[in-house]
Amino acid sequence: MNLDFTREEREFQQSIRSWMRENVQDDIKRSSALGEMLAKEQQQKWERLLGKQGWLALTWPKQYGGPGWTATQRYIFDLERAMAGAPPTSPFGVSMVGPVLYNFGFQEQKDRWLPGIVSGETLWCQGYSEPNAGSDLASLKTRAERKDDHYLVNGQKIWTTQAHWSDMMFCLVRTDPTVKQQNGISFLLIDMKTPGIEVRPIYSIDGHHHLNEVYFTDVRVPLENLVGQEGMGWTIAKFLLTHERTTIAGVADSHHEISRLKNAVEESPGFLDKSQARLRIAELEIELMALEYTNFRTVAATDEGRPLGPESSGLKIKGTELQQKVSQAMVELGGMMSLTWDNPETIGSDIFNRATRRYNFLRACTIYGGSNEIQKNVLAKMLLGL
Amino acid sequence: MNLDFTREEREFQQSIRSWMRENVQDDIKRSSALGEMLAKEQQQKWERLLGKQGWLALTWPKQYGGPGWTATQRYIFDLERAMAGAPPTSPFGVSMVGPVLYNFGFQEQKDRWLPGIVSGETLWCQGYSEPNAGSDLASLKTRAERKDDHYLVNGQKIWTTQAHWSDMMFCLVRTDPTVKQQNGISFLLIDMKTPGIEVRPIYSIDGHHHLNEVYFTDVRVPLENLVGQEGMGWTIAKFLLTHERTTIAGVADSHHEISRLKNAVEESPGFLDKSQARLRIAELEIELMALEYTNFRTVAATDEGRPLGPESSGLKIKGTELQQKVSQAMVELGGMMSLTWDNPETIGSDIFNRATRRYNFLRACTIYGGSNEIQKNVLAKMLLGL
Amino acid sequence: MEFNLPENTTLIADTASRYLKDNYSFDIYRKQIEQQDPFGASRWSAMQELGWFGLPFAESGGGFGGTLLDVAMVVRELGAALCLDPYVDTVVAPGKLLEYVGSDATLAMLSDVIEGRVKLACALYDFHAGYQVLTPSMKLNGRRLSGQKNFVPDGGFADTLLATALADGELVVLAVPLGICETIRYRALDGGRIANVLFDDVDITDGMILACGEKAEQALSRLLAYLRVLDCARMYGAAGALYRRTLEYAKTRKQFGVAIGSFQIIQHYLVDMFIDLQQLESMLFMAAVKAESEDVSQRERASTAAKAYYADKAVRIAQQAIQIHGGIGVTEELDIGHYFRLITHCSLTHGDRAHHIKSFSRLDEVHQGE
Amino acid sequence: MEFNLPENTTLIADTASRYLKDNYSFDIYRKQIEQQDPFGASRWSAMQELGWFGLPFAESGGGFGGTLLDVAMVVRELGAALCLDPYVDTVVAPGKLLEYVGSDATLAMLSDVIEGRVKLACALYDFHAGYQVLTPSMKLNGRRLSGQKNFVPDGGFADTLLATALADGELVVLAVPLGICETIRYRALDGGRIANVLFDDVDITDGMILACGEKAEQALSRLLAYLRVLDCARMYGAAGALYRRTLEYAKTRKQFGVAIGSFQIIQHYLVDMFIDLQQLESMLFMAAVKAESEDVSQRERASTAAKAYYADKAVRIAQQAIQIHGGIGVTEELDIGHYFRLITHCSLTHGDRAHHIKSFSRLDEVHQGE
Repeated sequence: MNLDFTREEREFQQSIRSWMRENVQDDIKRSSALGEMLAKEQQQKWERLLGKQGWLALTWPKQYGGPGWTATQRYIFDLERAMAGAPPTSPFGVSMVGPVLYNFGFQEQKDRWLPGIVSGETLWCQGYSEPNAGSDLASLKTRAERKDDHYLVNGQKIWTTQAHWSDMMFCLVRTDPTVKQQNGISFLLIDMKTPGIEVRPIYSIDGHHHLNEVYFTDVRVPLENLVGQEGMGWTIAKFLLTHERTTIAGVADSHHEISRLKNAVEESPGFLDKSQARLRIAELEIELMALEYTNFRTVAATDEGRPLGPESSGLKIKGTELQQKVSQAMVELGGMMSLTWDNPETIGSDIFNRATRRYNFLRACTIYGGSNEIQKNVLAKMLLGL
Repeated sequence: MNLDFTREEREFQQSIRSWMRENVQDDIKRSSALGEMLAKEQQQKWERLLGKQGWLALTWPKQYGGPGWTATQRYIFDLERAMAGAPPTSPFGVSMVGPVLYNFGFQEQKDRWLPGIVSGETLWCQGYSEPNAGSDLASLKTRAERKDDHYLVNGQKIWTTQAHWSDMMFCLVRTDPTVKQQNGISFLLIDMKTPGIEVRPIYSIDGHHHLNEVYFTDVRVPLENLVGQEGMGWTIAKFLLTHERTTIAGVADSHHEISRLKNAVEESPGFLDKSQARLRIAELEIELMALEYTNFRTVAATDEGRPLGPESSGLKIKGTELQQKVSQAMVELGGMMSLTWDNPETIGSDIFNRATRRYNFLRACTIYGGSNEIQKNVLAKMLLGL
Repeated sequence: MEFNLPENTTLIADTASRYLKDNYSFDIYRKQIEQQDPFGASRWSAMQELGWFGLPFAESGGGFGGTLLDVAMVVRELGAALCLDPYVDTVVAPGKLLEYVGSDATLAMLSDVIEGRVKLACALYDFHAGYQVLTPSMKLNGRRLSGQKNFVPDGGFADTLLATALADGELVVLAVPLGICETIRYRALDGGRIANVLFDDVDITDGMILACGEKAEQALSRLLAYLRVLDCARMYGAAGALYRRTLEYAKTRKQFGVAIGSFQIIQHYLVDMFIDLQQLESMLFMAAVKAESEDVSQRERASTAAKAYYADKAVRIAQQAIQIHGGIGVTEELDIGHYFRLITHCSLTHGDRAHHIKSFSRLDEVHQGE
Repeated sequence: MEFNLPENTTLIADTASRYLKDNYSFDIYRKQIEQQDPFGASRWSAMQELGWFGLPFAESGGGFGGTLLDVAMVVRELGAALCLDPYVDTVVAPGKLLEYVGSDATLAMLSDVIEGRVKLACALYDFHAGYQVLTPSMKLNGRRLSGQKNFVPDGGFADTLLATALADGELVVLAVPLGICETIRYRALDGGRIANVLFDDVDITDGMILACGEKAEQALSRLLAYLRVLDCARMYGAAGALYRRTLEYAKTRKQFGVAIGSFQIIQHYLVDMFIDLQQLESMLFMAAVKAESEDVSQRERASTAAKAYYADKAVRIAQQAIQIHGGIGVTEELDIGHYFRLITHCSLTHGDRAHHIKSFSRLDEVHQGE
């Protein structure tokens, strides 16, 4: 057992760190230090830069544009990325539709869509949830009727993150309403510029616009935008759930958040009971350690080609709970400084002044991607052999 | 709204306090200060003393031997009792079978059994749980077959608190196995000296003997020991669940425990981080305040003759959780001093030296009397109108 | 002991509830949080007509002699309605401070408050001193006032501040016209208006000094106990609204073909919310009754305990309300997330949980019932 | 990075597991906790034959050069088997202390330990100093030793203590024959044997002083990091056993006509236990690898974090195991309650949660991976 990085890995880490130091732009660093969301232009500029390096589609096979890194290297990259104050990349292209395409897509589909993801040119969004199909995805209703040379799509998606930024959506639609719930679902790629699509913003309680409703009225989608066969949508969706993501636990970003919190406390104007605050931070750091080393085991298992067990649900649950705890600590340790919302100038500490934005937004992290309750149900079935 | 005791109530409090000061024996005080269980003789001596005062069957109507106190007075009595270091009285006679008898019993039964309860002479135990009928009481199997002049009882009870001390047991038995689960159950009084009864001890993880298994082999119980009608057992059991108990939340005893904890910390040999320990105790005290004032509302409602709502389940849940938290704090603040089990002399602090006994035993308090999970199920049904 | 709301208090609460139902709504709230101007003249005069301006104050000073419990029930309803009208910050808080100081000058100002002739706000905090209100960082040197006040909840329209400062280490309370200070207004977490005020060597005249030394400290101590309880009242209103909405949602929202309230885990979440809400209500009543006590240790014990408890349990209820609602709970569209912000906000005003636990741990224990 | 147990370690763990399965049982445990005499000569020599006596120690000193991870896997199995044989307290702990001091004299004593010729125990604590091991309350004045040691886990049979004292403010480690002290033996929470030892102006000869000053402090610091990890290992074994038993119970125990594992609330309890157990395992591996580091800050960081985490999560697992078992879980009849006591016990040895959180909060952060 060797829990330290190897010499090669440390060298890799150094090279990534230097690169980050030189390439993460100041505006991004500033936003990150304050815990702010980036504008579309900032985010896309950053992703294109990574794309140019070949560092965007990290988990992909080399033949499709992946860097050929081990899971450990990907973890190191993510850590250095986060600690350098750079944002996580959007998962919809690189972690979701990409792997679907190279696993289930026809050659033409791969040729057409993968390069745009690898380079950061094409922005994707995920059309899964519907007003009455959130955690219970199998009951989705958005209908894709097969016509001669296209599908005619009608219906509505909701909670569509960054739909307003996106060029493309991958989407679960019902192609056959006559069969059992899961069976009639297909996986469709939709160009967001197609007539009949309306994107309406949903503002979140952090005051920002991340989410959308997307309405489809007689939207014509070419038949060749179907991935796999009709009715395979459920299989593909399940495949994605088990697809490896070294970042599911949010370890790197929690490191970054705890380091922001420490800075804020140490540089606080002084009325804080700092030794008291440090105890609370110590508890968070220790929880992060437990999460981090559990994550390492997943990473190591991936590098050794071992299959992932139920740990990954655990990582998601613990990881999101920790993100919430850290953000709550940031709000509470900020005291009154956290009361501010749109103050034009710093009052004591910028970090604390913005703390509730992230805290508010992160209430969603135990909900989306399958609520933690659903994750526990699934895990319980595995444990109990139900 | 007046949350202070009235002048009369304060005078009552003073009189109880003086009485306690003079009448709680030193050996009892000593045990109580250490958080130890009393021996049968100590416990019964204490209850007889209360009986002599007419202070045992506190909730009973005057005609049956109650003191005619208000719920507030009963609360005050309980508080002063606990703070004086005296033990709670056994609930089986005064809080359980007594009210059943004067509500459901025939005159002969009342005449025969109530005086012994009021005086503290007769000790009772409760025969409800069975090996396969714990939280799911309706599935109990102990059989009482009606013969000419007696019931023939066969079966087994378990978790029978103080059965080895008791003169009598009140017992749920199945008199009719042919009808639906709840319907065939009857409420029977059994003399523990009847041939065919075997009491076997169950030792708890506090190292003490509180609990028992009770085996019935062809035990003959006179027909006149049936309370109410055959098949009424379930109705009576449910009646008891809603029967008022001002002490269900354990407020008085938690006050006593927290004050023991404070003493232990303040008098601790010195290595404790006392300001840190005080913060933890402050949190417990604040929780106790919330519980106490919620309990006061129940007490006040009782005094005004208003019916109890779902609050009482809440009191049981919060009250038991708090007892566990206090006992855990006592163990943890004791540090190594809590490591001791049967040390013949004090090591630093007697209170800490004995802390794990109570902590261990109290793991049961969220289980017995309907586990907290069952309580929540019941409460949920009421809230959701299921 | 008697735990019922007095008839009169119930009447006040019912009236407040009806008034808000008729005159306030989530739509109005949503417009209000976007506006600089906090609210129209109509609701200001409505408040006055309802008698709220006089409610918190002794009859001898021209008020209606309402108890803290009366005021708390009004504030509870404001919280339940998500109403941002700055009743507490611009009427109750400055008015009580004036009343507690109790000089001729302050009682005269108080009657202006009751008549609605002035718009005041309390400026008690700055980010250096934090919750340590007795040692503000602003300094009064002779007649020159220098420093800043932050987190001043002036509702966006106060004209005079009741501000604290230290003069030779002694606490003073001053009434300073906002016109002579540099003021930056912005939105607070709960959507209300809040200000930073810079005092750049401002000239102080005799009349501006309202109280100093022990008198000022005592008034402030009493005020804070009072305000902590109102924080709790507002949170209670919001937490109750969240509980009712969440219970209703659990009954009607379907997933996997059944109401989500049929899942045991959701049931237990709801039960936990219900039980905590019960205890929160008890704490509110307790604190409202005791925080007006003449006995400082009773005041402190009750109000710090209540606030610490609320900052834990009301916050938890708000978090669970969102979790049970799922995605819809984190949107601006629905009131759930706004109640959530309100509760977070109130958990941080006039002392947060850590602050109050610490204060409480330093109080001497008073044996209950003595 | 490589997270597999080395083949050799797996072999050691498997052997330990098999040995305990064949030679230990809940029945033996129950007899053992009632006896003054801790265990027969047969299991003592079995330990030696298994190579456990030499395992923790460097080959240069006559040991088998096992890592802390190797030893932790043995201790994990002891915990899982609820085995009270005092391997850690009478072999590992004193042996490592002798090794860490590393003088000719202590290495000679160590070889006696490895050969099973002496029975030692460490006496590091007294109730005055608590977890502050560097400042024991016992004093060495010239050649006279006065004071007491408490919580000495001597397994009921040690003949010599490695005890700490202060001589003119300087830490000393002494080897004192128990024969010259007043000793009171009793049972500890986990059922093991523990002692109070009174040193009433005891004569100390030259040979008894093993180390002093910085040397003693360093040896103690290394020892404690090592022992914290073994506390975790023992708790992990117990928590794992509790989880497996509880899962099995949930599958088979019926209530209301169905297995209790079919209730969603029980399912979520089990999932929480499972997830925490995963994280506990990661922490154990992490701490076992890092707590032998030459770098004191790595050692302290890893071992204090692990112990603090265990004192929270392993304790919680033990509590939930009882809750799910219901009444049967709090009886002496079933092993559940005994594992519960074992875990509580280990959460308090060599620093409790509060102590370690505080220590951790005072360490400088080491950026992961550097």
